[in-house]
Amino acid sequence: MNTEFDPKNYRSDLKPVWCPGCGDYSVIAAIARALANLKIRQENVAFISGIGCSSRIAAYASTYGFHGIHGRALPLASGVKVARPDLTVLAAGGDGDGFSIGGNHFLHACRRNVDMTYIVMDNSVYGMTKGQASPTSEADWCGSKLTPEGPSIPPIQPLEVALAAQASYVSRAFTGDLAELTRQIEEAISHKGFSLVHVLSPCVTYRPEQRGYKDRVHQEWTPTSNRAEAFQRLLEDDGFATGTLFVDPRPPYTPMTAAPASMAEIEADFAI
Amino acid sequence: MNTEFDPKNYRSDLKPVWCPGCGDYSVIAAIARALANLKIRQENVAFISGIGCSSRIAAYASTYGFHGIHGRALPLASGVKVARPDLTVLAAGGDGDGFSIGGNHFLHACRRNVDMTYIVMDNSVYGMTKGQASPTSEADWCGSKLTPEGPSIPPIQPLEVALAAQASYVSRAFTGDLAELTRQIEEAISHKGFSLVHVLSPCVTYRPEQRGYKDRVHQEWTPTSNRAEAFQRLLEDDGFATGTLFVDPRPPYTPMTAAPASMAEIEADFAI
Amino acid sequence: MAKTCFSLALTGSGGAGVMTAGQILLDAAARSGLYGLMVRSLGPQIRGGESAAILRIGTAPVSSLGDTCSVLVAVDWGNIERFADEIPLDENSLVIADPDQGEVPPVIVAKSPKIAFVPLKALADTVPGGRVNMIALGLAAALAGFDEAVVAEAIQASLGRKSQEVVDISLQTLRAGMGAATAVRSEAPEIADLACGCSAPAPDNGKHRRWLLSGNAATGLGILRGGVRYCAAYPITPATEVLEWLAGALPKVGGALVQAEDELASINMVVGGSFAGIPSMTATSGPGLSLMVETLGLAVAAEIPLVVCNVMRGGPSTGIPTKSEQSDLNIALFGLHGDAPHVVTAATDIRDCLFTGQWSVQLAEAMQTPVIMLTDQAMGQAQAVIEPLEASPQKTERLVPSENTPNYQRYAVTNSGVSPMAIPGMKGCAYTADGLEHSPLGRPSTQARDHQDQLDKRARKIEAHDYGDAWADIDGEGEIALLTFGSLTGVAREAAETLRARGVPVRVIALRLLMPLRTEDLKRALQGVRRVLVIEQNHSRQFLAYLKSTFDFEAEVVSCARPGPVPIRPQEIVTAATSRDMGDTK
Amino acid sequence: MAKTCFSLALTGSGGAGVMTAGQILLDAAARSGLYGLMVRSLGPQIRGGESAAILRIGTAPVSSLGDTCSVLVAVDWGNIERFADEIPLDENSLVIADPDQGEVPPVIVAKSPKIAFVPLKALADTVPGGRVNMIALGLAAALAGFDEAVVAEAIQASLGRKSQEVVDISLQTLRAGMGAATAVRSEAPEIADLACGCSAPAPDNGKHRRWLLSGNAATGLGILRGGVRYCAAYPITPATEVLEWLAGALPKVGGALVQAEDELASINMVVGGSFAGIPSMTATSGPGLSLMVETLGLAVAAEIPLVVCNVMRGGPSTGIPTKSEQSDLNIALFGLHGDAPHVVTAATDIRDCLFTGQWSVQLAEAMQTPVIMLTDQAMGQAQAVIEPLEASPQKTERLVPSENTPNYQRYAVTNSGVSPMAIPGMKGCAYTADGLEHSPLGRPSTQARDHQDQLDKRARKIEAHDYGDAWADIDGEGEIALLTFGSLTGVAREAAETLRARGVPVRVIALRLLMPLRTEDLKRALQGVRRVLVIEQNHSRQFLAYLKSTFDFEAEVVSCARPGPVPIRPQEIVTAATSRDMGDTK
Ligand SMILES: Cc1ncc(C[n+]2csc(CCOP(=O)(O)OP(=O)(O)O)c2C)c(N)n1
Ligand SMILES: Cc1ncc(C[n+]2csc(CCOP(=O)(O)OP(=O)(O)O)c2C)c(N)n1
Ligand code: SF4
Ligand code: SF4
Ligand SMILES: [Mg+2]
Ligand SMILES: [Mg+2]
Repeated sequence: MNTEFDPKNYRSDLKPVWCPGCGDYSVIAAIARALANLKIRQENVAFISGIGCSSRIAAYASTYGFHGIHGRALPLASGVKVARPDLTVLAAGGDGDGFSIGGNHFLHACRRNVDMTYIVMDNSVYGMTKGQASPTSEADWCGSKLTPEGPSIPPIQPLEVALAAQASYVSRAFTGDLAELTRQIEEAISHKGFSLVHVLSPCVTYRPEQRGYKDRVHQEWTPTSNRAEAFQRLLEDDGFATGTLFVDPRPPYTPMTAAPASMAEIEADFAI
Repeated sequence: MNTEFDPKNYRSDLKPVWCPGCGDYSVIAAIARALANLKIRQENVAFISGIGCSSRIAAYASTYGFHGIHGRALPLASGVKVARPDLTVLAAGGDGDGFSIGGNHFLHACRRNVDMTYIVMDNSVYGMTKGQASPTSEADWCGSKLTPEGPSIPPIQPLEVALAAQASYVSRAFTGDLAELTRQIEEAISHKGFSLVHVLSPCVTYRPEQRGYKDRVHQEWTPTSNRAEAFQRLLEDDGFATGTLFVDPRPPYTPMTAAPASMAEIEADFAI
Repeated sequence: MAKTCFSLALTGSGGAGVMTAGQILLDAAARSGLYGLMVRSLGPQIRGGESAAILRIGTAPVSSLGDTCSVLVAVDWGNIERFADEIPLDENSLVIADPDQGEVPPVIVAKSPKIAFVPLKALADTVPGGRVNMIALGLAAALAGFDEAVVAEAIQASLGRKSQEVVDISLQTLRAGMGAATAVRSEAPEIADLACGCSAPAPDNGKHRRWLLSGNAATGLGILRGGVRYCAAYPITPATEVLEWLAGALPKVGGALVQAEDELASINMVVGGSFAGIPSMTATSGPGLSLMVETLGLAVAAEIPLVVCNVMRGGPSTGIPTKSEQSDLNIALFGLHGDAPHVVTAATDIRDCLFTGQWSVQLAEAMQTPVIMLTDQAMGQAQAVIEPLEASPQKTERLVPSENTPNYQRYAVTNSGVSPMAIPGMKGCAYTADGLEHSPLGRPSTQARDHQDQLDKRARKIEAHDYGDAWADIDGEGEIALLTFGSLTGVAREAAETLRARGVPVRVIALRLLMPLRTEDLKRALQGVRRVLVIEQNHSRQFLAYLKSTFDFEAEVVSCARPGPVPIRPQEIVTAATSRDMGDTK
Repeated sequence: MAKTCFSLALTGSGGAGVMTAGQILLDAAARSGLYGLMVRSLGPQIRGGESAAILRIGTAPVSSLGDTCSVLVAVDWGNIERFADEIPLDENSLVIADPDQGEVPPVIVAKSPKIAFVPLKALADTVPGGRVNMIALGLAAALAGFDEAVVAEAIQASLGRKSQEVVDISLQTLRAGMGAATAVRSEAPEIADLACGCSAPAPDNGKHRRWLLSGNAATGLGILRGGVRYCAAYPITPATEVLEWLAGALPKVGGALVQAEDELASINMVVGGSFAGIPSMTATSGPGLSLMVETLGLAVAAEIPLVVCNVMRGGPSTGIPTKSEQSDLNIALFGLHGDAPHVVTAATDIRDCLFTGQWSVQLAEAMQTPVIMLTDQAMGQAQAVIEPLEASPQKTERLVPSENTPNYQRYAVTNSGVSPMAIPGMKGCAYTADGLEHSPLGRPSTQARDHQDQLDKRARKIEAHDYGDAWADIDGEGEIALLTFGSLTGVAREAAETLRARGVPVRVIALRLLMPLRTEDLKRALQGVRRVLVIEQNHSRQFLAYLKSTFDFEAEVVSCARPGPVPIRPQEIVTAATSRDMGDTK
């Protein structure tokens, strides 16, 4: 009867729209494994995403899901978790969704520390809209007609920003290492507070050179709770170090509580 | 004839709506002095702000100005500068305007490095809407009915975020030290690229305890171009260190150029 | 003969405390068994600038400021021109001025009121620590015929949290002010006796006590009654008080309020909370609503119930944040991209915020739709003494499937258009909500059939719902109809009274349900009407245009529209109803 | 007798290359002196899914796909049901199928077309490295009577940047395909001869060459001609190509394009650029427009000229991003909070994107107003062969004050409603633009007088502008009028031809200026009309409702509305024009 927690059960039967070879296939596989390993029942998971190739992922899980709008996965997910603390809440999306249009929510989700896990599939490109530069594209990446000589802006450093914004869990994985990716997702879900899993997830269509990521990534980080050390690691980072970068055990956000009162008691305030 | 560059000339005759004692009075004074000292003519300055008590500042200068909408001063200012590189562009606003609703533009303005100066009057409160918590309010500040037990979120660290987002100039000043504030604004305007001047600017009405800032601030930082050192300074920061934190001489953003072509040449692409 | 109501204004510069005086006066009126309404008007300064408290007090519930102001007590003249439009004085008004504050300004003199000089400040100075606002309060209270003990009670209630010393000094100053009333009354006896018919204590001081509250607080309570237990907030004038009230109340009933980083976040949090099964809402005003429209479209497509209360202020853009207008109607009705049917309600007055707040939540939940509830600054930030309103007994129920429904279709094409909505946690019904067009299963689809079916169903559920009688408040008979919504309802009702008194029978139709427009019901309500006045507080006649887009008037249509910040006065409506000058016709 | 036009579709799974084949076929048509239109339809896969190229080719300019498809060449049957609605087959259609790809699917058979089997893949395999799309191309080109040399030219132009080897193989495969046409033609002679009357080379291959371009590129060029020199961009389907085209072109004329972090940023950058004196624009689609409405309101209040081109797609919410609809009309007209008069234009076809793009910039600059220019996916992402259109000679001029104007009033209340706008750098005219209501000097004001004056002036400048004849494209006479806008214009014109051929005279009125509605002009254009068909591609009849809100029809009004993704067909309009079944009446 153990089959209830079989990773297969966490996949929906909807066929992904993704290109063959897209890194995102590994991410849905890893999520399914992580949920199965953690024995979290499908119906107790809310999986929220934005818009982009990667954001299609919510519909490929058999949990409750919400494929929302571009850039707003995090506040939608926060709303779910604060209203229903009993649910396991996952949010996911792309580098454009999360760091470009969604950058403000990313900043504030880090500091708010609502207990949920955010998985960003970073391919340094807008896949869904056919290949424009994203905030993590190299300043001189000339692959888009919108920026034919490159965006001319240094790529954003998502982990530095997360750390500066006081995220309590930060890690980086690569879709080519399913075991480590699964491990990080499990660890992130188990972490009490906001957890960011930054996933290097190649776009084989608009960034075919990312197939070479497998030769560049290196397992590097083991968890530290020391911010200075975590910053130091990032200052030395080549962008391909993987592992758990930082864990801060501070308690997650909880809204204010008060002694219960009846409606009549509440209304009494208005009486003259 | 030197009176042309008299700070008085940089002030409009509109009476500020600010409360007596508000820190923001020093900021308009410092801006006027800085522009006069730098001998930049009023008509060559575009001064852009958002919405909030502090954002009213644009109208108190005699330069060209734009009192835009809440949170959008930075993209509006970027638009001005990229379209008209000959102008000196200043943006200003509050901690709510800049770090709450405007957080995403802040992130991306830092990395885009358009040559302009951003002055944030931080009073750790939403003054204009009568005293709610801002992103820089303390987690346990109970002064607002909206968060009667405090926002329960650690305050954002604007300078850490700016550094992580790759701002090329970052400093902090206090409205109680007009000379240093003026110096930083001059330095920031002279800096080629995006410069952030973080100003501790007390709200005497909703945060009367901020009158005590004067006893807490300390002049501390001299410019460094070493990011590691700048991060280190911030890890030790009590929030009241002032001075120039970080300067990076990388060139400012410039849009792509191309060999000139006539309309006829451009249209020729469509002919079969 | 005692009056049935009067209007009175108190003005003064920053620090004079006229708002506090107004507040206490309204409370004292309530404690005297009267009803009342108080509007605050402020200068542009962030804090402590000049201000005006404008009150209307009477023996019946008040929801309009009327046409003229009987008495103005001016503590000083600082920037009085800012309020000149809002305080309508004429030859029948009395202005009480302090001779030590200089000449009466031309803007006041031009209106030819009677003027009585009282050395307000000097009187206050007779009491050590005495403040001039208490003199003004005393004067006003005495003219209104209030019992000193009752006013003292109100002072105690208002200032008691400071110190007993403050209260004692205030009471002493109050008495000095009341004492000055005799001279004033003798100067202008016809005007200065404001005493209203009933000044018995409020009925049944035990159980059935009247309420004194703002429209924004009433909205908060209505929404709480509707069952909302989650709110995400971003402050904005003049909506913040809805959120502040809920911040205090929600935790008491097991709910939560979160302050978000902006309105994009707050509305998405609300969508998330509601998706998770908890009735959810937020409140905002024009600029914030603008930022929410993309997500409201998501809520339409994904069929997520929620309520956004939009407290309208002067527009466009930042506009006039502290003043009222009804110019967000267009965006509320039509501001969503694509074909996005949803519901728009409007409260008719402060008391009705209780009903409309509750009803809006019920509609949202019953139809799984976003509801935009419109109120406005004139209603939201004003305070009124009202008869308490019981919560409507109707339950808020979301249609849910049974657990383990085989082949569960979240977006099943049903006759009603409403499909059972599974709540996370329910076994065997997991689905993915989507803003992409979808099949009944919720799977993304670009097929014409699915698009048509889902568009039909989303439109049908809104059209087919049984809204009962609540779609409008209707009273009166006659061939002239006053058609309006929001805070102009009270003004229209007052105009109707005047017209009826002149022998012109009129009906007042105040729409509570703006969208969908109940065309059949409206047709019935307009049966026999020859002339319809469409009354609205905006520049471009948004209400009229909307009505015409959807409804074929048989009667002649006259527009009675004016932008903010000054409210439309009953007399303007009376004039428009009886002449042809003001409006265009159909 | 040779035909004057034909429709043809090519379909196949990912990788089959039918889009390339369609593209080359259109180019070959152009090189043969014909006009044509090609629409791409794609499956949901991000890349390489099944696709269809739908072409209409003829002797006169083409801006509608017509009612039926004469020939479908199906390289295979992968997910053909996805396109079934978009490729209208009937008994008079010919389907060319590959017998090796299995049975003809029921969705095709159900439409009873003639079917001819050609072993497409096997034929391709006869050429080493040969691809099946070139067989399909050859077949189609031969049926169309195109000269092999002309098709070869088009292949060279399209594939030349790859390698000569690829070109050579393609040419060889092409020939194999053309060879197979004879058999097909003999099987269904009445259908399969697609050759159109004129197949002379395009007129004057020297100077006056025809253009082949997409609507999005045409919009880009129109806007560049209008004088735009600054663009801020955030990609979104189906508007991205407008931005991409401008990204290449702007730097050549000294302009700049910046990719922004989101639409809130892009629209504010545009406001900034324009405030700084540089005509500025952006392009987006529904969800992006939603995010821009707050700032558009700022541009209204602060009187900043700018153009937003909104390329409409299926809604609501994320909707159907790759398909066309006209359902963003409401938000374009009414999506701004407060009273926010602005201009909304709509291009009538691909060629008109050139004119309307330029005109929109001119209107924005002349009136210092935001202009929302509507196009749609069906126009933006389709490609057409058109007669080149010269730039309009009209200049784009912003009214500016002289330097050192004494007491310069940025928001002076003028008769025209337009006030001289100083540009940063001009001496002695510095001012602060503001979204708060303001005095003529631009100082924040809460006064009723200033609000009324500024509201009046902002409305007046839009109403009083002389729009000339460009407000609509009108043709024909008769008692029936077809009233429409956007990409349905071509469809309506085709329906009108059919009706006229049947002896029913009709006029077609395509609005290019949606807001302000030229009610007097429209009244004139409708003189003598008894029946008006209001034709639009959306579910809730947004266009009809808008017209009714603002215009009093004297004629009977019939709605002809349907949502996307399938375009309305000429025959539907013909039916609606001649029966009463389809629509509701006024
Ligand atoms: C408001 C809005 N703006 C723009 C878009 C268009 N859009 C869809 S996905 C996307 C970017 C996706 O990039 P990313 O998040 O990196 O995902 P990827 O496709 O690379 O996985 C954009 C710009 C949209 N849907 N909504
Ligand atoms: C879209 C939008 N949301 C909310 C508001 C209301 N609002 C005006 S100012 C302000 C906060 C101002 O705080 P801050 O930027 O810190 O400025 P301060 O007043 O403290 O100087 C808010 C929330 C608004 N004007 N627009
Ligand atoms: S376009 Fe790139 S990101 Fe999108 S599905 Fe294909 S490979 Fe993945
Ligand atoms: S409320 Fe605070 S921030 Fe605003 S003007 Fe007053 S002191 Fe300054
Ligand atoms: Mg990406
Ligand atoms: Mg602040």
